[in-house]
Amino acid sequence: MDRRTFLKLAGMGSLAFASACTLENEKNLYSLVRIQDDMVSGEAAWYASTCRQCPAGCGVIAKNREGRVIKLEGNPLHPVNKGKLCIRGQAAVQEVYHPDRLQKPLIRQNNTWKTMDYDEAVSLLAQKTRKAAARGQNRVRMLTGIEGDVRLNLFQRSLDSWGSRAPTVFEPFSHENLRAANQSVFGVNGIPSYRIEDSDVLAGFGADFCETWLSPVEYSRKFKQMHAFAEGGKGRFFHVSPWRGITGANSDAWISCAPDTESVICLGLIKRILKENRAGNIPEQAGRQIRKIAEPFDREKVIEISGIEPDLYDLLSESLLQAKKPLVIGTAAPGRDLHALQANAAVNLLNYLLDPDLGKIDFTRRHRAEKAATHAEILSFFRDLESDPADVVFLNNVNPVYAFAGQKGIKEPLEQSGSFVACFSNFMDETAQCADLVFPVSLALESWDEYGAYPGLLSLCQPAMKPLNGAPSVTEVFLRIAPKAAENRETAREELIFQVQQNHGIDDEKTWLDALSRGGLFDKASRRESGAENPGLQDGFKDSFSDFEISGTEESPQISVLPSVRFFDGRSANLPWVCEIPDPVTQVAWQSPVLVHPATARDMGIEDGDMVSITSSNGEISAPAYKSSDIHPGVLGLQAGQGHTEYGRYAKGQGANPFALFSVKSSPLSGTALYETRDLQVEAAGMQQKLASTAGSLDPHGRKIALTVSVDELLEPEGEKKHGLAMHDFPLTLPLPEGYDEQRDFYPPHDHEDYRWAMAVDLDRCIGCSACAAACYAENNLAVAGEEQIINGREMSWLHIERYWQIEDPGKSVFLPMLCQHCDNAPCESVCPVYAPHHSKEGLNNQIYNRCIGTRFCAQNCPYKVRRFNWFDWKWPEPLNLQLNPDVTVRSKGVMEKCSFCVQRIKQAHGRAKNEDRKIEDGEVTPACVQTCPTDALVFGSLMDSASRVSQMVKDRRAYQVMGYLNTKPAVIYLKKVVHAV
Amino acid sequence: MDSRQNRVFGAAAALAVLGLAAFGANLFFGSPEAAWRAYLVNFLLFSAVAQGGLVFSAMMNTVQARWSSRLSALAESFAAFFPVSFVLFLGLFFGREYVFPWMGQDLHGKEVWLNTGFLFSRDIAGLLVLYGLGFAYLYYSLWFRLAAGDSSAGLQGRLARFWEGRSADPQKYEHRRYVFGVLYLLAFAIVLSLIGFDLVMAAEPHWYSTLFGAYTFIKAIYVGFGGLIILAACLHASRTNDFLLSPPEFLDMGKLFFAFCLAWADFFYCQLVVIWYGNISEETAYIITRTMLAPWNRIAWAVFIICFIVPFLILINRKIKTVPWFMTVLCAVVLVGMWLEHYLLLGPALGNPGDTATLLSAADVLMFLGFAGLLTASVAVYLGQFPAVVKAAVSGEQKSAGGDIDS
Amino acid sequence: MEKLSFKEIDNTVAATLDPPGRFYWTVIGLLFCGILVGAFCWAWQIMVGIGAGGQNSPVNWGTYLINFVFWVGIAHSGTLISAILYLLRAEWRNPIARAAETMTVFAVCTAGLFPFIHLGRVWMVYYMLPIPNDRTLWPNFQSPLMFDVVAIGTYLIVSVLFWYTGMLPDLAAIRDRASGTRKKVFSVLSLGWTGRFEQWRHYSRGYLLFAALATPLVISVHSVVSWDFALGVIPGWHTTIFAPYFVAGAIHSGLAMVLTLMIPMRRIFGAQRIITMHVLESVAKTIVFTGLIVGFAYGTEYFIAWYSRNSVEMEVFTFRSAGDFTLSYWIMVVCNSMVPLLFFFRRIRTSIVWLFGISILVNIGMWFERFVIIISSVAHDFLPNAWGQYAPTAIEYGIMLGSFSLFFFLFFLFVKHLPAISMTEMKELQHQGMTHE
Amino acid sequence: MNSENTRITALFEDDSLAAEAIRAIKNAGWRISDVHGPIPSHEISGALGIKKSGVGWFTLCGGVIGFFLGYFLAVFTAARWGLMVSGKPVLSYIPFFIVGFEFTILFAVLGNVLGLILLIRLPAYRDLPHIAPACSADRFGVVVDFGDSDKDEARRFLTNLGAEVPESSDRETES
Repeated sequence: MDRRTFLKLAGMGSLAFASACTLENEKNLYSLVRIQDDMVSGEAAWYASTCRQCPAGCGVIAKNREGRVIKLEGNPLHPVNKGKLCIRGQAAVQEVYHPDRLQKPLIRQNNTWKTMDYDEAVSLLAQKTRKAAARGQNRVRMLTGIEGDVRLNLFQRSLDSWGSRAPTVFEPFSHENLRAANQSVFGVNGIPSYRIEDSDVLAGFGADFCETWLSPVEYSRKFKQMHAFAEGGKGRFFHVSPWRGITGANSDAWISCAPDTESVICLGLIKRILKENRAGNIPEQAGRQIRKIAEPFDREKVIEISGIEPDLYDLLSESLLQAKKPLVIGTAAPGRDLHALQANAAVNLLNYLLDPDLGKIDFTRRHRAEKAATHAEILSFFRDLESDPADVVFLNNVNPVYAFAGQKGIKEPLEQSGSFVACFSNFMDETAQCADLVFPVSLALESWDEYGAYPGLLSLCQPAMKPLNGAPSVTEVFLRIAPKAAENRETAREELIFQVQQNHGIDDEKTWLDALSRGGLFDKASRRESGAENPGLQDGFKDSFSDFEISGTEESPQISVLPSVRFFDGRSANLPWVCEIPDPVTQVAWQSPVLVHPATARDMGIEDGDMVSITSSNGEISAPAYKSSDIHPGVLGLQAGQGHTEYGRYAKGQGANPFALFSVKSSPLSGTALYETRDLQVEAAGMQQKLASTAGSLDPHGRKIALTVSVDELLEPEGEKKHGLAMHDFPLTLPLPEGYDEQRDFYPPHDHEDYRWAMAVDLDRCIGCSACAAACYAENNLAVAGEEQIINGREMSWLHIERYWQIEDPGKSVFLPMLCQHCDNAPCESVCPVYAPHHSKEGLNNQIYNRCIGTRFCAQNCPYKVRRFNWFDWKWPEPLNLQLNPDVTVRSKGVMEKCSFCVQRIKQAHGRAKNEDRKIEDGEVTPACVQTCPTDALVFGSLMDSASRVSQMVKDRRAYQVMGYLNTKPAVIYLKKVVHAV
Repeated sequence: MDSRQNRVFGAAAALAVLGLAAFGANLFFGSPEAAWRAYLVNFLLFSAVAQGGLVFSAMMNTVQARWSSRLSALAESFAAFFPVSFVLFLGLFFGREYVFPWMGQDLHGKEVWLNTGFLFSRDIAGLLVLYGLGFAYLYYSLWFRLAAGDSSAGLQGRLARFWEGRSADPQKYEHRRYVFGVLYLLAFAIVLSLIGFDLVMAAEPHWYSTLFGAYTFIKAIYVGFGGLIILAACLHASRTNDFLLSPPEFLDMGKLFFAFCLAWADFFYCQLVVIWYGNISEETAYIITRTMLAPWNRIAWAVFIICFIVPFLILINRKIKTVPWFMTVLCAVVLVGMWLEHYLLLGPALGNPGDTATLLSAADVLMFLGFAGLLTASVAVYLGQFPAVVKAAVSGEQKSAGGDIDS
Repeated sequence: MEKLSFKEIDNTVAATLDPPGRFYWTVIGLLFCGILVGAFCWAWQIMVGIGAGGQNSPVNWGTYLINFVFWVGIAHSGTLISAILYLLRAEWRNPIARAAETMTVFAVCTAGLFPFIHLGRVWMVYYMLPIPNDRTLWPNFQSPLMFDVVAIGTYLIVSVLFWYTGMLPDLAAIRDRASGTRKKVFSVLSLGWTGRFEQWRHYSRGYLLFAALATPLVISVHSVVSWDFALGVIPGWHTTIFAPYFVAGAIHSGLAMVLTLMIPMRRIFGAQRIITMHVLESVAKTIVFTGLIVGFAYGTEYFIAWYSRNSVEMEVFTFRSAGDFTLSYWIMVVCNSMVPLLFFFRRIRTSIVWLFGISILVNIGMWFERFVIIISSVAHDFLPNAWGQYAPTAIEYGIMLGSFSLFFFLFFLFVKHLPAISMTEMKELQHQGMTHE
Repeated sequence: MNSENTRITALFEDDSLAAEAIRAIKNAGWRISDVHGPIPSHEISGALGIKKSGVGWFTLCGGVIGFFLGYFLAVFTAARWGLMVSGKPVLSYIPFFIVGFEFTILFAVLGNVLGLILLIRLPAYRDLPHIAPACSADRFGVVVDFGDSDKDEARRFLTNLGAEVPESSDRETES
């Protein structure tokens, strides 16, 4: 663990004692009267916790300043995310301070909401449940999102004590197809984890592991372990899917296929493997069965059905055959039906054939997502509710009304049936709207809890600050309303400790506090039980392929729900940063446009921004069109997560909700849900909507901006250094004295004091997930401009993920993080009449807000267009302002701002170093963006320290400077993306 | 007087031959680079003097200035160099490997513009147009200058007799003179820009500066006026003819010279400051080699001082402009300065780089004198053919009502 | 030119100072309302922030700087006419010199407002002045904007002094014809000028020097303005030809504005015998000249962009002529470099209607030239991902209206209250004429 | 001079007339105290033998001072903090020239104006009442001093020279 992590951990305290005494102080700001135990004013305290934005369960450490959490970072010790976070994890903190977060329980009385105290609410619930329990079996039902074991147990015990069934766990992205496939092929009803990092050829059939699939941060990291250029090579990754998405953009070849034909392609591959007897040794008769299934799918047929590029198909099959350590991962994305199941089953078979003992699939380390019930079960839950209304229905942190927007029979039972619906939710979302009691509970950052991403992993949540709305945690609520279950434990903490002692064998205070301060028990879990036998092929697998009908390419347009790295299943859609940061692929913020293939658009006669209305028998949505070559012709793609009708000011009315088009029915086969969009109609609505796009052209116009290099080139010996003057050939001019050349520089070289801060960006590692951007918003108090102002071209992002597609050569698509380059010859500086921007002694391009008078000349003259002007006084609706980082100025209207390399962190490091009378060490300063990058694409350090990682990377022959021919000598040095000559 | 003319002519011709000898010697026994470089430089400089000289007349005619008609008469004599200049340009063809360093380089698309065939055809066309218009203007201008019924020998006489034949209406001639004057000025601006781009700027193919064309023709006017002053002053001084200029004429001429000295400096600074401030390698390298780094930086300073500082400080003074001999010296110095300036622009690209010996050699000086001789000779011939020009200039009596000098 | 006795000249000019009628005051009133509109818009913008305008990233500069450059351009003809043509002894300048100078003074004032309007934090503008302060913070004299401060400041001071000095003898003349309060006022204004030859001796020398100094100044000022752009690295801005090109353009627009103002003025004041057709014709000829220079510059820019083979440069210029701003671009080309060529025809340059119409067109064209240069370059500069769009908002139009109102307001006030035609110089002109013919 | 002394302003239509008159008067040994006119005139200045004005020196000084002041200001302010911008040298003389230049012009002009004020001695309202208004319009006025005795003779003399001599124009000089 590097030094900084250690320091941070040393800083990590626990509120164990502080929060024991629950005295109310509103807003719970640090007051001089009473300092909490481990709080020093001006010093950050870090509390380890677990991110609950999605079922992945990454470890976080929360930065607490003066009593409030102002920033989340990944917990470096946590096995899942190893210190990294995704965009949603970074934005999670906004949930706490959300202006629309409910402050008190709301009870519905003749269709108006009345607030009530928490105690009233609790006693009301207690009394309702008591009555219900008295009235017999199953009078209390519960639908909950995935929780940690502690809560699930508690819920179960409580419901038990009321003589009711166990709670149903609902996740919109239930990955049930995957489970079903695993069940039928391997007899494992669960979701194993995949050792992507161990493979050399990876074929994905739509699994969007860079966006939402199972555990994005984890898999992004592992993906880059196999796919980043290292000692002379890099793995290959093929993405077979009707749409490209971030994951596809990171593949060596995106193989566009007609929707619902992944299984066909997969079977085609199986057929070929069997034909060439390349399969590992598998039981004779299994082989025969498989052969039988794959029989119909010879090359031509596959190509004809799926409409994929023949040579790409061959490439894929070749590479898989050549591969030493091939791995295939299944399909994903919500709103898929039987085909998804079959695709996953076929994928399993393929994996089995390629490697019969499934060495790269870890069946012991199973994702917690598997706990989710199938949608079929969810439907029956509501059907029961309709047929036989319960007395009390608990909804914990779920939003089925949104997730099943197109489905009849979800809303109604909640509203009409006589049952008393209590909804534990911090926001008035679509589901809460139907409840009788909306009960805000403390969020993960405010409460005692536990969430293990996989079995045997203890990952704790602890209050990193007191509940902003003074709400109890849902645990506490249940402890109080279900005394039998509580066994006279009163606080969530007691419950937690009790269960942890039982299940994780923590017996002494020390281990406990240690675990608490580190965020959990990790070493134990990361050791996977040896000798755990991997399951083999089950007989049942055939069933998946009975009644196998091929849809293939259809004429009628199809709608696909695309996974969104920003909104997940829609629960993040209310977080301003998530909305403000544009989607990395479309570069559109705040809106969810319909992706249309240019050809399709031409046929439909629509242009970018034309409203497209999509109607199915279940519902209608309309969204602006966005022409993109990243989607299969004939398919319309719409990202999941937006189109809320409630859920706070930032979510309400933004974008469209594709789920509104679907209805679900459970399939006769293996109980997986079937999604239907019957009689789908798509037409141009004739209206216009300006796209809130933050990007101009996606073509680099050959300006030496986002460069790629092929592996083969890199294997050849390096040619002599460039020395030309113009765009076609220019040298790397480091922002150091040696970067100056009297032949080409009017200005004499200049030295720096001890440090010359610089950043290296390895484009080969950047996957474009935009987590860095979010981290920057959080760390530097960036303003949220809002949809309208983004349309006016006034986004405020200091760090922007730019995407440069080479249409003719998709393999060369590059995500390029663009931030202030801190040039040595920064064009922005000298044009300022008042020295507001100038060159610091350590090479930073300082921007002095107080001095700036807003001539905007610097922004005009910046070739990288990274400067942002405060066109207005931006607003932070209360209490969002409580999140602001006290170490960073909030800029007023009329001043220019831009990336500062997180100068506040540099200054801190200076302070530390000074106290300890030493120089700042390499890696001691990490700007927010660098800290959070899941794939370590960003490295920060001083160029004057020749040992620093930056200095090392700069020596890499891939190193170049964006538009280096301008001779601005940027301090952000990019490393060319390495591509396979496809 | 004719004898005198001849003497001048003879001397000039001798110089020319000397220069030619130097050229040949250098070409065959010395370094051909240097020889051709000198050829190009002097061609550019003295063509510029001639072209710029005629500009004076055309300009004054266009703005209908009254005070300058006698000087205009002299200015027109420079047109006599046009044919020579044209031939000299054709001569460049034989030295193309030396004067076009970009030949055989990878030009990254520039080859569409930079290829000898196209270059010569367009520049030849340009020069033809320019000189053609020049002569057309001269023709109509002479009509006003030559007294009718002149029976003297030479072109003057023939023209006069030719005009005798036809009844001309001054209005029409006036108008044509005006039109051709304007056209000449336009052609001057465009063609000299072209020459500047093709023969000077392109010597470093990667480099470009939008102002360079304008810079070239401003420079041409500057040296042209210099040459005119020298000519006028010499005639004024020489006792053998009765050509005399009034102090105000010298004064105004001096003022104009001063003005274009400033303009030249301004155009130089306009390029320097922009490129200095941008510091884009593509642009800076050119300037740096020529102004900041040895050996050329010395020449740069020399040029700056000779062509700007000195004239500036001197010409601020009002009186000095009316001292013919002094102005002659000053203008001569400036001409030499401009000669150096051409070396500065072309040297690094043409000479074999770095080797200081190729900066300047005796041969260069001789060739300078040689070309100077050519120019003088042509002018002498012209004045010999049109004695009336000088005479008319004295009497100031002419056909058109434009003769009076305000003072 | 026909002869006028000194008396006639005095009478004609003095006539312009007769008490104005109702019409005059209505116009003044309307213009004042225009100023108020502008003022309100500005106040509003200061309140909510620059966002009230249409600027954005990447187009951080909008109509404010366009108008700034436009007005500075207008300001140039004055000094040109009164100084450069004075040195060149072009007689046709004398009748319009005074009006042109006045135009200069007021145009500079109007132009001077726009940098303030443009600023994000105008209340901090004093940071740009070299005021000694205890933190020893000084402005950055490497910044083109500081060059502006110095140059425009100088230009304002100089042109005001030049203007007033030139007016002295006329003020005295008015004084001697006038009576009552006007006499008193003009006595003070004319500083007791008596036309004593001792005075003339210094005066004419001083005036000559004034002209000699104003000439390089006027050239430097617009060069400096051009360097606001040319010193940047932005394609379409960073080009060496800008300084001379802007100067020519400035004079171009300035002369056009002179025509636009003189033609109605001579009509209203019946000064046809002073501001003769010959004068207007000469202005028209000069416009042809400047128009040609401007056209030459357009051409060169294009050629070099093409010649350079630098894809960034080429992109900008294709974008200008065929991109989102195509219309404005062709307006600029046609109005500035083509329409003026019509003045080659005597019939056109001697027809009041044509003169007036074309002068208006050139003014429009020159406004759009600034629009094209300032907007289109940054809208499509180096980073394709940052390419953007720009359209002015109502606020910006309001402020623009205000600026035009302000200019004409001041000018109209002037023509009725001070000698709008230089009597002295007219007399000198006549006097020369007499001695010459 | 003695107390009975008359001062007559003779008005001429044309400066050449006035010039001749001036010479004549001089020859006649009378003292010309002053000449007024609506415009400057070479002839008259010639007749009066007026030399070139020295205002140019003020201008020159102003210019020189301005040039160095401008450079000094730029250098001084840049040197105070020595902030580096765009990698340009803190004292970058090439752009500083612009400041120097503008200051040159500014101070040259100020010098020029100062010179005029000092030399012409403006503002001066003292002798306003005494001058003939016509001199600012269309007449050249030559003011001549006479001994009181030969007043009428002078009047005749002047009228012969083509001058109009308004009654009003002769007045007693108090001394």
